[in-house]
Amino acid sequence: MSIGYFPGCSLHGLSREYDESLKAIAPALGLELVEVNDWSCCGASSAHSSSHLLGVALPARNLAQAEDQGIAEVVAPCAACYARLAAARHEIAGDATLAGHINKVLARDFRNSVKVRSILEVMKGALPAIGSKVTHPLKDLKVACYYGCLLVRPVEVTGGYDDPEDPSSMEAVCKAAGATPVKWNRRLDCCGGGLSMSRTGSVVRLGAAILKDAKAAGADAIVVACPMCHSNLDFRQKAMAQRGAWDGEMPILFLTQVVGLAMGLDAKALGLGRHFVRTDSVTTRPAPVAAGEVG
Amino acid sequence: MDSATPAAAGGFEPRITAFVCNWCTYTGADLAGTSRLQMASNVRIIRLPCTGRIDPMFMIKAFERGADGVIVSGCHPADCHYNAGNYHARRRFAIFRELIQFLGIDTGRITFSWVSASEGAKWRDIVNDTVTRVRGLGPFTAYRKLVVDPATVPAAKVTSKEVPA
Amino acid sequence: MTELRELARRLLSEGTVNAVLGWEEGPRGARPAFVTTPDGADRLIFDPRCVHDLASYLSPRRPHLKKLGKVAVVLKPCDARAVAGLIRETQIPRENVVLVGVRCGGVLADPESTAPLSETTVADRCRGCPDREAKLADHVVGTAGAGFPGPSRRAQKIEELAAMPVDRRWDFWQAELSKCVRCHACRQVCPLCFCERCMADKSLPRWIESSPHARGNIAWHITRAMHLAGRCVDCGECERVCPEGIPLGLITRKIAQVVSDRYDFRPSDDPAVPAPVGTYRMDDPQEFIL
Amino acid sequence: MSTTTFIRTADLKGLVADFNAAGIGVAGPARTSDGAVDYQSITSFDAVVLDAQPRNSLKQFFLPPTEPLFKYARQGQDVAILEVPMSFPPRVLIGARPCDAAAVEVLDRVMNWDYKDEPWFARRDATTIVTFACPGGDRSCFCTAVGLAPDATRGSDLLLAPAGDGYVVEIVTPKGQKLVDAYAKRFATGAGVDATKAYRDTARASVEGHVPARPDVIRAWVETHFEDPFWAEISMRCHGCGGCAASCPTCHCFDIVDEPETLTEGVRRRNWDTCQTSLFTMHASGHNPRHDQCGRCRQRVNHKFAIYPARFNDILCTGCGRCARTCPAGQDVTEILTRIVAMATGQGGAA
Amino acid sequence: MARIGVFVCHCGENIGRTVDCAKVAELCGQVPGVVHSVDYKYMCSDPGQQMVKAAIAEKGLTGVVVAACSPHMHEKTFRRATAGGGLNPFLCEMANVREHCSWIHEDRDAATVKAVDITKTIVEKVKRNVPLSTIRIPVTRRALVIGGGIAGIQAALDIADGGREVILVEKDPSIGGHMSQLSETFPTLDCSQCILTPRMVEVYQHPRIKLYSYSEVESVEGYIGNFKVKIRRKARSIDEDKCNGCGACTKTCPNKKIPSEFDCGLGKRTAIYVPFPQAVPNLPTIDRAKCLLFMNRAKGRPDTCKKCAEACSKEAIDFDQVDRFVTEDVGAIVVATGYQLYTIGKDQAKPNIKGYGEYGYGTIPDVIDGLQFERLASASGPTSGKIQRPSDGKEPKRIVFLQCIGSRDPQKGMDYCSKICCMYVAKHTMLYHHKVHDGQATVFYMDIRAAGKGYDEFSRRAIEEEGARYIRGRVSKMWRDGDVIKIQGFDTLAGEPIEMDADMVVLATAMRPQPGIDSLAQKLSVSYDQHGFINEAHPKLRPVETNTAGVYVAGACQAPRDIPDAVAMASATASKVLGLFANEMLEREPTVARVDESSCAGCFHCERVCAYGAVEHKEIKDRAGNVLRVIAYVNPGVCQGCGTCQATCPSKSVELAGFTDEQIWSEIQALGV
Repeated sequence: MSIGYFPGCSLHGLSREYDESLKAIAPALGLELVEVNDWSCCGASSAHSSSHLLGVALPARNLAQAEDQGIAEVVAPCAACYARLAAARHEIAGDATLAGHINKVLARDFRNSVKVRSILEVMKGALPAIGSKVTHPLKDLKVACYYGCLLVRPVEVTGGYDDPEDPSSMEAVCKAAGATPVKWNRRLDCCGGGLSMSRTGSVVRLGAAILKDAKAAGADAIVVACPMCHSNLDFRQKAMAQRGAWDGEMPILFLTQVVGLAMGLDAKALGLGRHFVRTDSVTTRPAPVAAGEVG
Repeated sequence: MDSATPAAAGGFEPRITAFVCNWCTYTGADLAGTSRLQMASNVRIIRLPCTGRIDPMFMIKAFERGADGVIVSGCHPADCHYNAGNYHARRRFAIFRELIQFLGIDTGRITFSWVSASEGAKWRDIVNDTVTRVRGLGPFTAYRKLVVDPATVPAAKVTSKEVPA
Repeated sequence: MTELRELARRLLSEGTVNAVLGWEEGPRGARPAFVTTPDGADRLIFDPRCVHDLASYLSPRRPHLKKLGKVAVVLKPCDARAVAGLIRETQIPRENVVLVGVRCGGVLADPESTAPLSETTVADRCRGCPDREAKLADHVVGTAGAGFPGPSRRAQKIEELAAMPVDRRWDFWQAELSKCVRCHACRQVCPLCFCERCMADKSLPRWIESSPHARGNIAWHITRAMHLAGRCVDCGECERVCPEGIPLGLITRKIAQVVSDRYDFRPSDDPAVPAPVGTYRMDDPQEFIL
Repeated sequence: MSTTTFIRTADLKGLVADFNAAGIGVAGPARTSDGAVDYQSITSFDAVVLDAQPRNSLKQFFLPPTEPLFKYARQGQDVAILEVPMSFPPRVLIGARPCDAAAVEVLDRVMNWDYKDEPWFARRDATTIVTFACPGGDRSCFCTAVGLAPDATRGSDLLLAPAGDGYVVEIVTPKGQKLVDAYAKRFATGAGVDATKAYRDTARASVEGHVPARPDVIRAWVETHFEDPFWAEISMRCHGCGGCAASCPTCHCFDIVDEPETLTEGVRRRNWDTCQTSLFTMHASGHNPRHDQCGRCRQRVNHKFAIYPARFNDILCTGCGRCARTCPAGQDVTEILTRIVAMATGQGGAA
Repeated sequence: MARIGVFVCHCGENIGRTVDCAKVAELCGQVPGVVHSVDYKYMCSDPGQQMVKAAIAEKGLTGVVVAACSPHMHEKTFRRATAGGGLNPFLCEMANVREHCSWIHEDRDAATVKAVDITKTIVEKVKRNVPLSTIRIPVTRRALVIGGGIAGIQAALDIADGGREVILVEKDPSIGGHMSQLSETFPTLDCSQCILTPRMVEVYQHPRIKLYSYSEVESVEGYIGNFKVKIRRKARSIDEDKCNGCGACTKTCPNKKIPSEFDCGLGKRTAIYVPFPQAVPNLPTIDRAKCLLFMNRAKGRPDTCKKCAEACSKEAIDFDQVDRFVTEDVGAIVVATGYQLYTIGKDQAKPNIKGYGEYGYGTIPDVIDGLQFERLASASGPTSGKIQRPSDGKEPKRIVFLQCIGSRDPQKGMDYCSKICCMYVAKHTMLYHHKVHDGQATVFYMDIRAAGKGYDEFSRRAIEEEGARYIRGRVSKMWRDGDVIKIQGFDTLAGEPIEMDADMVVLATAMRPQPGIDSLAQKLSVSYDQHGFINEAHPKLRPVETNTAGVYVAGACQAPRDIPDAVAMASATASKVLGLFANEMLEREPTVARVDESSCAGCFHCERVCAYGAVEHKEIKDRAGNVLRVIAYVNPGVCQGCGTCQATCPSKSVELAGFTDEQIWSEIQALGV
């Protein structure tokens, strides 16, 4: 299946490993990623709080680019990008005046025809493919699936591909990869989002609560699907330790990396070396019994 | 109250026949009266128990009798005094409206509305808006011309019964 | 055809029915046949000239046919929709009639036609008809062609009319309806116009003027269309019999479209499905009501 | 009188133009929007279609489907009758068929029976019927069985039959003569009647034998077989739609209705009616002497072939075959008459 | 020929100011059929009415038109005057030239023209009016009460005490309803069972009350005064006549682990059980879904167990009992089916209700609802009134109450306020503090709605005297952390987020109508709102009537109600029923439809559109008794006169008296030019 790909700035910068790991597993999942031409900022995480029009127009521009390319649906791996693109699509669809205004601003005839998918939604759709491609099931790996705020909410924008209060798709993907999701309480809590730089204190407090709860639930690692969450939980673990809020080392994995590992892909190819918190505990686990291992 | 003011002397004043239910719109029109809401005087109300009682033939007959416009009004959905008369009427009206539109009658000549017993002001607006709209559409001569009153036909000039003249 | 004749012969000789209503070869093409003896079954035919909706003969308002007692009637899928209407509206008890369905892939426009059935000769109403056999029938015989794809010409004509300015549409219909001589053939032949006394014949009060002038004519045709809303089965008989050639199908089809669009209803041969007029949903669309 | 003259096709066109110029209405068989041929108003002879029998007959030109008779007005407890101004402008019917022209004259009998129908005869007087000899009919034609023929002159003022580059014109009535005289420049000497013989013979051959030419036998049988099961048998397929009567050139029944226009005023009109509906004979009491279609089908045959002949010594049928062509259920008058003759002559009975 | 009298009223200046009444009278006098046309200052005054009466006598009027105010104002007055003049009252109609003319126009000429039109319209109508007479229908003076909760009990007792027989139908094995589950009641904290139980016994012993417990209404036919009700008596598997209620059977039943409905799942019961000790009737019932014998039978295995039958000295156990049906004739029906509580679980019957994922969809064991708390607090409850949490039986020291769960929440639940929760939560905090002296009750609330006698005082007492901590705000999230429940919320008064630990959480969940209310409502032809609450006929003026005559509504099936409200409604329905039963015959307006039997084709479109089931099938037979036709017949006792049938009838074979086609046709005709 061919699908439009909107990487967003994080996947070309801070979270290159997310981009690498997604591209690494995409062929196995039958996904052909068609990058949106000349994509630009999606507007997260500040545009919509300064100007509503800008907050809609920026993602709309990217959707318009995709539309011109003949892309029917686009996946935005970053949860913030996803939220902006999907929210813009939702708002324009429900407001003819806004749609007209946006067309004027973009100076083109934008039909708002491009569907926006989250990485979770796409992976959920690819569950059978994942199941069939897993060669190295992550047996005994206990993972805490962390959704954060934007991945499944609000339903009006997401279209309700998962329950906004009790989601299960990430757990399903992890299970398909052979891992064991733990039951824990802070799956949908806020990690501090875009305040990582401006209010580090808040991020430390919120992030530490998440890490602690995951640890208490017995998780070996936390799985995320958002570069923002990743950096707040991974990069900020040191700051948390400095401030005495957290004293462990919890590997934070992208969902794409989890799937990649289960497919037997090389840790390096999946960018696992780029994390601040070492991921050895995950990658160097005793090799599973080679069930249908391909050399 | 622009729409309530009769047009300039000699101007066209539409004749509007209104079919309303007894419990909501008729009472709403009563309320407009007790509230002294001034409105156009072009409308003549015919009281029915329920919109469910309103047969599309009433509207056709009103046009036949020279009405330029028609108002049909009753209880809001869920408010029908008789539970469901307005729901049945709504289907009937929807089909009727599309039918006459298809046959070339401007549906601007018919106002369908729900006016409750407490909506005196809404009734006034419905009346004024309909009068203004129908005034804009002009007299419904197309319908009146369907049958030319023989008595109004001037006596034929040619009375010769022989051919050729 | 043999299958049909054998079945008819059996129904008559076993005494299941007193008559079989079908089609026969008449002086001018196919025509309705009333077979009352087993030997008469050999008169029966079915081919694309059998356009007539025989369901009309089942109306209880035909005392001279009521005398026949229990009958079997041969039905195309469209005719079966009419029978379903008669059952739904308690005009005939289902058990009082034997329904013989004939598989149908479309009929010609005219029972006198000698042209082979083709894309060009098929009756316009058959274009896009999805039904090949009557689900309501007790027996189904024959084989059916594949049918013909829509849209029908009149669907295109309806669209064309809908796109006209309203006063030009008025002119179009006045030109057509002014031809009407109010013979009421459209009513007489309609399987679902079964009233004991038609509203058009009621004189106190007279909602529909009986004179064939334009005013009486439009009142009549509006009434007919309203009464058939959600009930018309598209057997095409009204338009076929009109001695003035008025395109009555445009009106009934337009209403059928409205009913389908607004209430998601298409007449079927299932008598248990309630008609859309006489029922309602609380959330029916009401965009036209202020 | 039966003198002849000749008119070239080009002059025929010119003649219609002359009528137009003189303000004389012209009607003739022409195509309708639905592809059929109807007698209707025309402005050019080019529109005339001669090779198909028109769907309608000529009776509408003399007995319109609806016609106001007078207007009434209530004043207090009284009612005033106001005359309706009627005008009967001159008109020429061109391209009439002999069977349709004859029908008009058949109807003159009943229209001048117990009273003289003024509008009928006013229109008759104002109208000149120019008939074209019939080129021949189909299997439902049987004019020769009712004493007419494809080239019968009955009811026509002029009868034209094709010959060469024009038509031989038979002048049938003084009214016809008057027309020829008034537009003499359009007429010329040309071929005589003999030149049209082959045309006439072909036409005659095409309609003969469809019904035995025994109107007397038919009348006698119908008069004596009121309760015959034959009627029940043939009526089964009848829907009572009245299409036969509407298209029939001789069915002339009408209904009279008062239609109010306002509270106090209204118009009395007469409208076409038909014996094929139950309402036709419905009594105010609710009793209906013709309570089913059996009686109505019988009535139509009875009226045409027994009652009318008894009263006017004329058959109320010109054999045009329209009822058979128009019937949606395939009822066929030729079949009915043929079977009656067969039953009457002992060659068959009710099936 | 009609002889119509027209009486134009000036209404003092009200009409006369803008309408030239004399001119209206003069012009209407010229209308054919009008033989008398006058104007007068006050037609409704005694001299005005005398004018009408006198003219009827002197001019031999056949109809009266009063051009005055709205018929809603004075139609009754003038119809009475017309009757006083010796004419049938229904030959009088009003032309509304005040509300619909003089009061809404200023142009005197235009208003006068319009007044003439209006009056002429009514003149034409009255010409075609016919004398009508009031319809009288017999009344079966017995009532049916559906639901044996406090509302049904009250209604049944009031009607029975009023001297009429009552059939009381309760779907559960015992009457008593939710009130029997409550511990103490606000705002007086009196024991619920102590006040309810005597009333339950009274019902059982009342000579005029016939109780069908464990029964449901199967079908309802008929109309006001003449209902025929079919009742399904579900198989209890007990011979009610033999059983003496000794209880030996329940003691021997081996299946003792069934969650008790009465204790809201907090206690256990046996498969043959009496729901609670004070149950009325005191008869056991076998729960066939849980009884070993019936479970075996369902699997096609031979009967086993039968311990209860062995224990029964009266041989009252009847394993082969089947559902029985009884039919009762009643003249009035009271619907009092009560409520259920909203569950926050994921699966909901209606798509618009979503449940609460943020509260774990009800998976945390120490999160309970208000009724469960009632059972915990009840002396007769599973913990004998000790407050113990379900998970481990510990006494919760920190208890948190959340209000408005499902109520006032259009996103996830219902948009309405459940009315009783504010009060019972205040009561719960008090009960808790009375029982757990070192405990702390915290309440999250949106508003406190304490309108009612003694209610606000009560809730203030809970806060100010009993120490409940009230936080204005919602809880956004709740999870289990070891044996505590973590609560995250927001204090909207302090403007800050709150996190706290609780040992137990009580959700004040919304009140909803009982499941199955829609099918019951359809059987009764009464309407209900989108939530399933039965609609009252008028929210202000007919609060306990429904839109079906003879069917009344009491208690929480109409809207959330507390006990005093439910009891007051029940007594109100009883007074309505007793009022109806005061006469042997019922009088009805004659505005009903009639079928023209000669032209009805029997298509029954009328039946399909009749909201009242007034259309019946009637057979027309010949002298030999053969059915010739089946046609429609409108039962005048049921018809309410909307006329939808008439507009629907294709052949116009049904006529609504007072609004016949001829009348409407003439009115339209009168407006013609």
